Amino acid sequence: MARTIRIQSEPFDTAVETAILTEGRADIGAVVAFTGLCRDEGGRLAALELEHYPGMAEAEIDRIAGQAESRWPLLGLTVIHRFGRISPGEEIVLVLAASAHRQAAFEAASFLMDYLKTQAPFWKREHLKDGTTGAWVEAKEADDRAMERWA
Amino acid sequence: MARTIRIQSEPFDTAVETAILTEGRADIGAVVAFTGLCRDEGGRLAALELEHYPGMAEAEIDRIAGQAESRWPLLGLTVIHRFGRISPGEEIVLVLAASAHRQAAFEAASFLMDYLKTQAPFWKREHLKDGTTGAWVEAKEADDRAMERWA
Amino acid sequence: MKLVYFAWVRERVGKTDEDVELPEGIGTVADLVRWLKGRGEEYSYAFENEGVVRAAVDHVHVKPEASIAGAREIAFFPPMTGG
Amino acid sequence: MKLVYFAWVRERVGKTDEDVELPEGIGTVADLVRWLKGRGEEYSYAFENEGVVRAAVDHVHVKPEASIAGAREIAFFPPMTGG
Repeated sequence: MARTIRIQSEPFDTAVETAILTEGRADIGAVVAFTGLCRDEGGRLAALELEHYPGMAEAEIDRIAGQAESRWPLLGLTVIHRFGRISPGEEIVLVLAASAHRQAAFEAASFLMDYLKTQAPFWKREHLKDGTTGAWVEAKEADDRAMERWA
Repeated sequence: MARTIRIQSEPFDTAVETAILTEGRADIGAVVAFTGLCRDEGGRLAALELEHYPGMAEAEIDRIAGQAESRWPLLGLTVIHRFGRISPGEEIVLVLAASAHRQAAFEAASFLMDYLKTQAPFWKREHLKDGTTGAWVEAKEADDRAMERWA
Repeated sequence: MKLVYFAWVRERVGKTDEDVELPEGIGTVADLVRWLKGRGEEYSYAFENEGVVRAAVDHVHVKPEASIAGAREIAFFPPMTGG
Repeated sequence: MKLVYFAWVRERVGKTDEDVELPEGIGTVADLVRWLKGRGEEYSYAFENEGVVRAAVDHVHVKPEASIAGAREIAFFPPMTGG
């Protein structure tokens, strides 16, 4: 199965990544693309800064991707997670899941996002519009609960 | 809320549709894009032909979109459904759901697909590789059950 | 009143649409189907299993017991297979 | 043994990483945290709420009771907020 995992500071191109996953194939019936974007939190934020643990981030996402592949009949999986300074409106994360049928693609993409939120070694901190450095974003209990759905 | 609904024979460009939905905004944190593609069913199919009920197709999808907007806090919704002859590997349907958070975007896109499958007036027939016209695709009980999840 | 047909219902009836003058006493979709089935083999074939064919009155899905009073366009079609 | 720190754990400790020589008897992640807290205020501040700080041994998430025998790199960080 085509599995692509990348951690990068540069933006990604969802159309290119989707084409790589589907080109020349006629067995894929469903592709779910999840894109996570940086919000400005009502005008409060100038940027989010994403710190990550190089090496472990790739290993952990690879492990989560392997779990998704063993749970659903996937035909392709792409996870790209950015790090560094990201402005409101910019993309942070992309998950692509391809399958013959929609249910597997939807569930795998949702599962991957819940795990990325709570298990992948990334940390966000806020940079405020007034030029100051804001707080580290706190982990949300709702994200832990979302992950527990899959246990 | 930005709501786009189109029934067309031409292909669509997911990147363009996504840009229209998100451009210049900083309140969207999650975009889920579902793409449904024509499969060749193990090499058996030359094409799918999609017949639709003009007028009702738009009205019904608009009604379903309205339901999705009242159930989830969406910031944008796009549904494009093609008709006519579609070859394996080509796109049939696109659903884009944008929201501040991922759960609403995932659920709304999944809901819309379940409803499109069972409630939107489209009918698929197979064209076989041997040049003959195959059968009309039969509705699946699994799709009805998937829709009942949302009742 | 305009009747429209789709997919294999259209193929069995042998036309995409038609205008009909209904006799007195046809009040519901079920009444209309019963009347159509008396018009010829192509109709009795199309509606041979009444539980399968779906109907819409003026672009809205309806049940067999729905009234057709005042309807402009009534459509008959198989279960949908879009998406 | 290499220790690495991320996010506010890194800021509180005041360094991104360091190499340490552990004394005898440090067998688990919890032992290591206890030993670090004795090394200075910056460590006791970083680990003031031990239930919050997460650990990974050689890139794998572990619990406090996990063994650190043979580990090359041990990381400490706050709960993850990726995605």
